[in-house]
Amino acid sequence: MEAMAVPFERAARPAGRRGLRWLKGIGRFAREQPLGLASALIILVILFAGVFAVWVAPYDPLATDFAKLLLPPDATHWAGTDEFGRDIFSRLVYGARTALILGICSSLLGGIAGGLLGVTSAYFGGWVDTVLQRFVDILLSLPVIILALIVAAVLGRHEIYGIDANLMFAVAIPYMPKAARVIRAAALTVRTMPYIDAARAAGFSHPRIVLGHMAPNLAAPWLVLVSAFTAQTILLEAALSYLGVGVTDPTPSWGLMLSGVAVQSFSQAPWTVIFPGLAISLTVFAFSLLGDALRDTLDPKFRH
Amino acid sequence: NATPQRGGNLVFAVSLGEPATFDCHAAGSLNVMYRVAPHYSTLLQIDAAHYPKVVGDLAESWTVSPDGLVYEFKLRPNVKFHDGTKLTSGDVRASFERMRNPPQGVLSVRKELLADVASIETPDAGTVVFRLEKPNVSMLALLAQPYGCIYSEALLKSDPTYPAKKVMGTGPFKFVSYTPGAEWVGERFPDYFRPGLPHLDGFKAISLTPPSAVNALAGGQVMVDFRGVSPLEADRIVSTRGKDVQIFEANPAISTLFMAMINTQKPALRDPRVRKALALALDHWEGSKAMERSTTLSVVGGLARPGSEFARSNAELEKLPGFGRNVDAARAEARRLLAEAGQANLKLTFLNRKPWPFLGVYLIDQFRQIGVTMVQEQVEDSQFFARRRAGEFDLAVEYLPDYLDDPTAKWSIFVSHEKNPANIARYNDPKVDTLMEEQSRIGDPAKRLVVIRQLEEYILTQGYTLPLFWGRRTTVVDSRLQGYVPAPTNYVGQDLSQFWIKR
Amino acid sequence: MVAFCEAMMARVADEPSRAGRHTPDGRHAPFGERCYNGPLLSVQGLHVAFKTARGHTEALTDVSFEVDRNEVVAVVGESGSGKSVTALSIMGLLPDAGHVTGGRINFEGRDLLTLDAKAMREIRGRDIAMIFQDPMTSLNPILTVGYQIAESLRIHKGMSADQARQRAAELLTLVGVPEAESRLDQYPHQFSGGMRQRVMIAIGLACDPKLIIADEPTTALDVTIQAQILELMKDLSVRLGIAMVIITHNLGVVARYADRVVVMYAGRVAEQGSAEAVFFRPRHLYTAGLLCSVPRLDSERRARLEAIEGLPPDLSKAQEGCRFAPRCPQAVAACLREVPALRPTDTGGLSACLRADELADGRVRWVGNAYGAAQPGQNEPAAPARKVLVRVDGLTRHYAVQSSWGGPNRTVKAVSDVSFTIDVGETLGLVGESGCGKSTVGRLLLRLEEPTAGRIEFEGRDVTHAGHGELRALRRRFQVVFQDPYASLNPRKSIGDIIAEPLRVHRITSGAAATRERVDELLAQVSLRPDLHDRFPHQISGGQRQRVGIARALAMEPSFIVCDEAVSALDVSIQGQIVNLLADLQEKHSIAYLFIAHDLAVVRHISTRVMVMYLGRVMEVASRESLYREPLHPYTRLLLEAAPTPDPVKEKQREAALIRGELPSPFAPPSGCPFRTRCPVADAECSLTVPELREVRPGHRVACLKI
Amino acid sequence: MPRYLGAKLLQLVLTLAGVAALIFLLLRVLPGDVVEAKYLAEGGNVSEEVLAAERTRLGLDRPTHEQFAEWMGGLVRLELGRSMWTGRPVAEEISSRLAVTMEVAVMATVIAIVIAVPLGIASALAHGSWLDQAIRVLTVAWLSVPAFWLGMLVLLGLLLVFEWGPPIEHISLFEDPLGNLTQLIWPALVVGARMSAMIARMLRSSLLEVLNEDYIRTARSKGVRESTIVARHALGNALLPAVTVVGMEFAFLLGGLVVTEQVFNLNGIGKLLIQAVGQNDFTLIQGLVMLFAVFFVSVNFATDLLYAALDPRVRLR
Ligand SMILES: Nc1ncnc2c1ncn2[C@@H]1O[C@H](COP(=O)(O)OP(=O)(O)OP(=O)(O)O)[C@@H](O)[C@H]1O
Ligand SMILES: Nc1ncnc2c1ncn2[C@@H]1O[C@H](COP(=O)(O)OP(=O)(O)OP(=O)(O)O)[C@@H](O)[C@H]1O
Ligand SMILES: [Mg+2]
Ligand SMILES: [Mg+2]
Repeated sequence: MEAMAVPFERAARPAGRRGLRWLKGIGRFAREQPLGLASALIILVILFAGVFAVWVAPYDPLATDFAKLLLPPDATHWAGTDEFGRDIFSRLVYGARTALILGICSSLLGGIAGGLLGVTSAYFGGWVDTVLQRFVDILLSLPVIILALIVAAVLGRHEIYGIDANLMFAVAIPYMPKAARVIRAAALTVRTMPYIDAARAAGFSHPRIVLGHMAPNLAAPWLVLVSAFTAQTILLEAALSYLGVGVTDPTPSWGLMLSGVAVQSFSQAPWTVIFPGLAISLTVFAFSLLGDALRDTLDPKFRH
Repeated sequence: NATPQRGGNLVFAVSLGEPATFDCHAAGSLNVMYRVAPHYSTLLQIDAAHYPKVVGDLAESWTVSPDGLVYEFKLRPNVKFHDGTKLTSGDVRASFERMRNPPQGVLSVRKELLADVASIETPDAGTVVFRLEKPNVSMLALLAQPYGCIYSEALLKSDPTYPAKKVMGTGPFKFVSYTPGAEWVGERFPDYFRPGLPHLDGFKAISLTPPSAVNALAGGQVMVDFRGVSPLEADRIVSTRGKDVQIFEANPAISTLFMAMINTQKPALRDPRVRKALALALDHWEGSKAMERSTTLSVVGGLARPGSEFARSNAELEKLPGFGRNVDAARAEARRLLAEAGQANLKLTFLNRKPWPFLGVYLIDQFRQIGVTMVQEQVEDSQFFARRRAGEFDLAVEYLPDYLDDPTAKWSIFVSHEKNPANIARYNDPKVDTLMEEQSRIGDPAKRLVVIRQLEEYILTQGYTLPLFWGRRTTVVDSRLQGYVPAPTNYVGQDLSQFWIKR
Repeated sequence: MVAFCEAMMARVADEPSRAGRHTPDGRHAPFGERCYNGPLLSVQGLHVAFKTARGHTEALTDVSFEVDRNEVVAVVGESGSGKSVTALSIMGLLPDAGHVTGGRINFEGRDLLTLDAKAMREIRGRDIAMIFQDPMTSLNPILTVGYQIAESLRIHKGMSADQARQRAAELLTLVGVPEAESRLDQYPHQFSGGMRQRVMIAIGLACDPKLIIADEPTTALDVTIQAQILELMKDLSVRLGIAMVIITHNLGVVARYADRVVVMYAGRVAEQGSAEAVFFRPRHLYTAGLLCSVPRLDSERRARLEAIEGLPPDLSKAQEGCRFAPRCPQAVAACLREVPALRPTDTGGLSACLRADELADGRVRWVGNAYGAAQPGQNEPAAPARKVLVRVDGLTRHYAVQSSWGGPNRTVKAVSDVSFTIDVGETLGLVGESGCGKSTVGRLLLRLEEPTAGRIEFEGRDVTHAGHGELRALRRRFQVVFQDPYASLNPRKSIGDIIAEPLRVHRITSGAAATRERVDELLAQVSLRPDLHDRFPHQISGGQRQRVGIARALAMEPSFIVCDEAVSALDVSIQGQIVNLLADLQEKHSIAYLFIAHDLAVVRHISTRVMVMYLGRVMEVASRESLYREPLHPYTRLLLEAAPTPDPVKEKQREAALIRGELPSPFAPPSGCPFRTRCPVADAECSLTVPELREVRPGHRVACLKI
Repeated sequence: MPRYLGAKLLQLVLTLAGVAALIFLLLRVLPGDVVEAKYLAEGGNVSEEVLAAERTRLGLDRPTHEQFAEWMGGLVRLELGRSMWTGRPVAEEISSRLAVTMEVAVMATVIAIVIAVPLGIASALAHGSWLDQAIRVLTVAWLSVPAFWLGMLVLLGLLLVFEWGPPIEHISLFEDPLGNLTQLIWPALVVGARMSAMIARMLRSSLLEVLNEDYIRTARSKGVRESTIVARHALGNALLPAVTVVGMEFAFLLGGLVVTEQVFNLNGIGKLLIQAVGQNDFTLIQGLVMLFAVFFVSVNFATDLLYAALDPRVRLR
């Protein structure tokens, strides 16, 4: 149904510059996907908070104040204080940074590695495909959390700029096979498209075809995938932190804020538990909705 | 206090994980002791109510020769094993021999404690004689170690590893069943040698995660978790159970010290000025307030347990680096020392185990205030110990849990690294070694105390370690449960024979 | 589960306008008028609009026509002209985005647009049945064929399961499915495409409907199967007295089967009338142009195809004047101003052309395309420079196909022992039914596939196993143009990039400016304006895309181009433009083509020699004249006869020459001659030996034992 | 068919062998082992020789390839070895805990299906309406809540509001089904609700896709009632991909319960894994990972078979 509407209607329109096209695309997205727009805005706000945490957060997230332990929310501490007298709101703001850096980096890492694996697998086929697929099978036969848990536990901690690089790997590795699966399936379709044959017939090199011709056409499923991964990572990080293999205190992390002492102080200090939980839920919610909206916009046929 | 009533089952939580073995000789872990202790007797024991007084368990009476080399114990008559056989001195000797010189395939993790024993003799079925090579002021306490379970000689003969798999002793309770991850069940041993004991019909130790143990206490599903809870958790339990629970506090501290050991092999930390600066950064007194609410570690003290015979008064303590009340001055001094040492921008890591993230939080916060940045690395146990031993850290957590306050065993980790690889600060300091040796040989407690104080002060001024906090034990006990004594260690009084349930 | 669905649906069903039928007056037609004498179906002033992301699209504007009892009416028109929307509006099955915004659809006197959902359901399937284009997707894959046929019987006739089953078997037999009884329990995937379409027809016939609407019922099928299906439908409609609306864009089909023709253009009816009238005396310039641009088998081959230049209008924009005017070579000022109404013509039909009268008088007629009318025979290959460019020997390609569930791995012999040559500057046409291996031959030549056996020579050099470097050099010499104009251009690259990339990669031009210049030159060569440079493929039309594809191929200055169904997906009017372009380029650059197609007429138009394939083997190769005038192989003959020509008189007199049966499975091709199972002259001998390709006449080679 | 099964099984075995190798190597990447965790954790002062002796006893001092060969050899004989922590056979450690996990997994799946199917159908049929939007947003929202947080809130809620907590001692399903239910229904609800959101979303999108298929139009053109169209024509086709999702989710659940078991203190294999990881009990971790992998591939295999049974297009020959 979509196919028939396309050809002539757009033919008459002047192309416009690239930037303009983007703007128009965003405008269209906003009109067609109000929920997507809302979620994008939420993400922007969180992103803003994370990036400019230094200015947004009223307090230093690490600063303890032993005179102000477990204070309920008030005008000075909007979300109360925790068991060390640290300002919870500030920790939430900085926690956004942790969540987003970890979420985005590990999703990108897993998405890129898996995507390359998938597209290579699909493009070359044959034994390359067989070997890579078996490898993917192996990784895929373990639940994400199990794999992440074991990898995180095995690798231990290695912080770079306040972000645990090993944790990033631990989360990215389980995503790799998933991305490889989805991208391979999509790439198999793209692979049979005549324009790929045309590129081969034009004598282009394999890397040029894979990266220059196939990859851009896989951007839609890939973006959707990565936004879903980002949502999942935030949940996964929380779960891993809860299990004790995630982020390490005192790095502000939403997941961490939900484990340990906070759990036990629920009835006395519910704010220590409620706010981080809400922060996680809201962010994950926004990323998931955005993923949905992207999928609907970029490629209505792409569902998995 | 009413008269004890017979009957009832004690259901308690064990929130420490699963036992690796059932053998007391091979393990000192509380997760073993809480489950296994009710099934065994020891030769001597430490009276929980009058800690650290040593009383007899299987031994009815004993004499020590004036030169301190011969210890003779008279055993109680009519002690029976759970399999019905009678306990003789042979069983006691076999058990201690097993600890001292474990046969092939048997592990004894504390055989060093009995290093001074030359031989064990059994002149008759009711007498055991320990001959020492040299006198040891702590010998009785060592023989009272709660891990010194007495096993059946006959069974050991057929299988020296039986205690690892099977529970059979002379304790007040007979072993019934163990479901890994779920519960450990014991029942009253009717032929227990103390008449009328135990009061309980049996006990059930339920395996719970720490948060669910608190939930279970709050829900009245367990009567006690001996390990204790934080005051915050106690509040939560009280808020749902009210008068149905009683709170016990072991005062002022239990015999567990948490420290941050400083790796003296790291270039930056080789400089005593830097180490001293780190010590000066700490404000124990304020920190204690934060720890007090939400953790079980909050008592300020030096290397000796506050409240013990070896501890110094607060006034004396305040003279040691890091314990002063004028924190601002101390920190200014710390910054000066750092600058002097050329380490104004010091960056450190703190290697920590899983359960105590707050120690890192505290340390990092304190160091920040003198311009030292630190990150905490919390890793799984095996990595923790491997890295700690390999010296792959700047600061690492060290802890001294024990049933005793006596420094001889407890401070052995401060002996030079080349003598004791367990010294993770990795320094070699003859002065520490000499003082350690010296204090263990002085019979006069007062004189000994002087040396001990000197040793403590020396270690702390050298900045080999930063004592953090001593453990506190807040135990929530169901009001119906009687006979609980909040001893200043987690290890003693765990045979459950004194407990009874009020109906 | 079912109960839940019913509850859910009760809500939906209560809304009377499930299909968006908003009648202007909202009045209900009186129920069941018995003695109704008017036309069976009458569509009056139908307007349909679609809500899309970019506003409203008027898909149908003022569409009116009638269908009488027992009559076969064909609706023809280019893609997007509103044929399917008309059909769906009648059935009340418009998609959610579509709305009838005006008009009436009377069926036996009742206005279908005013009926409620329940009444409409009763009409659907019982009185009006519909057959859809794609038999592969129109049957439910998880329900048995028997169930799907019996379903309407049980709904509308209240039959019991047994009765319905029995009747379903009868129906299957009626539509020519052998062993009907046993096939009732099979699933659609166990049927071939043609058989599925027969099942669809059986479903349509189930309740003896008064009208069948068939939307391109054979477009997805092969010529041979198409003929079978159409014959069947025609036959049944006559025998059972059912009126039919056949929607198609194949004028040959129209000529053969339709009594009356409705020509649509851009959502409006352009012309309607009897088949003879429309074909021989078109009274609309669009119809005239359309008829001219169809390549035909029955008349002299012209050097150039007529083509209607330009593109159909964008229906989401407001339309003024005659919608065809911008493309009409005879448009006058009035045409651009005035919306022409449908008026009666001298031929008894209706036309919406302002110049219909002048057409009738012969004062205006369709005049050729922008290239100017070429003289017949002008560019016949004069004295062919017989220099072999490509030589193929015993080319074979087998595919191992892994069966997903059960069964051993099987081999598809896609191409077996194919040998031919292509001379410099000539066009070899390659025809055959779907799946016979045409594309595979092309791909093997391009070295996009590795041959299982055989040898490919290019300019005298063996390139069968050319290595990486050699292949890279070779790629510049042979190129490809693909069928699907939507899929053959990378949607993420601009037109300029698409053409420039090979230039850059092969360092044909150096520097951005030179490249840009060359790209513009190439665009000009394929008659595209340079301002398309920055557009993306989705922003241009199908025909333009195909030109870009050709420009991309030309960029390498090849001496040989494989055109794999290069015009099959295009509308007739656009098809002519592309074919002409290809011919011009060949003349200018003396490029050789392998022109793959299944439309025999197009192949005849463009090729110097033609090769016919069947099940991976070459059946016949000959020069164009020789092959079309005197086909020797029984398969070629049947193929040529099965293709209907746009001439109602000839077609209606012609005896149907049907190829029996279906294409055998490529997994298990018949022994001996692959065609023997469907061949009218085959005998026992044919099953024993695979016939050699023999030269029967000079330059005319045939693989048949019976010649 | 047998040939296909053979090939498929061979592939499964290969995958499992790969998992075995992967996990074995992974666990030996960094130094440290169970012995240190076992004897040093209580802060004791255990001598090096004691540790060395224990390593020898557990075979940890042998070259890695020998250990690997031994373990793989054991796998071939279907032996998982003994837990390095407790010394009990790994199979025994696992089997005593498997029932709880399986029970929760099955209960959660059933709950998920019961919730998801009507939700998904309603959402698809009311496509574009406020109901659809609400279901869409709700399911996404539901998937965004961390499961352990929800579990925590549920537990604390029960405690604070009803002053009641689920039983902490395991109650056997066979001895006291009701008691068993009161214990396991909470984790099953938390997990099942989450899973239901996943399935509902899947079902919605596949049903929407199916409702756009040509054969649905065919059915409409026959005059079939909308309810019948959904129930007979669309649902069957839409459920096929959902079967795969359910299978996949169920297969992952065995391991996915890790967090939930921790929250609800269930003595299942998830909790066992956390414990094993904390103790570096190599053999136990390996055994558990193999269990997850075997379970996953066999459930997937079963799903494939089920799919084949349901979809006539891939029916077994
Ligand atoms: N679902 C839809 N949404 C929007 N526009 C539509 C939809 N369906 C059809 N149209 C519009 O209606 C017009 C007529 O479409 P229709 O399908 O009737 O063409 P057609 O003549 O059947 O073409 P074809 O030969 O390609 O089948 C087209 O211009 C198309 O843009
Ligand atoms: N990659 C492949 N793997 C397996 N079989 C294939 C493959 N490509 C083609 N085939 C099979 O080879 C046969 C010939 O295919 P080919 O595409 O050459 O046919 P065609 O004549 O071009 O058909 P069409 O007219 O439909 O394009 C078909 O039966 C097809 O199913
Ligand atoms: Mg159509
Ligand atoms: Mg083809």
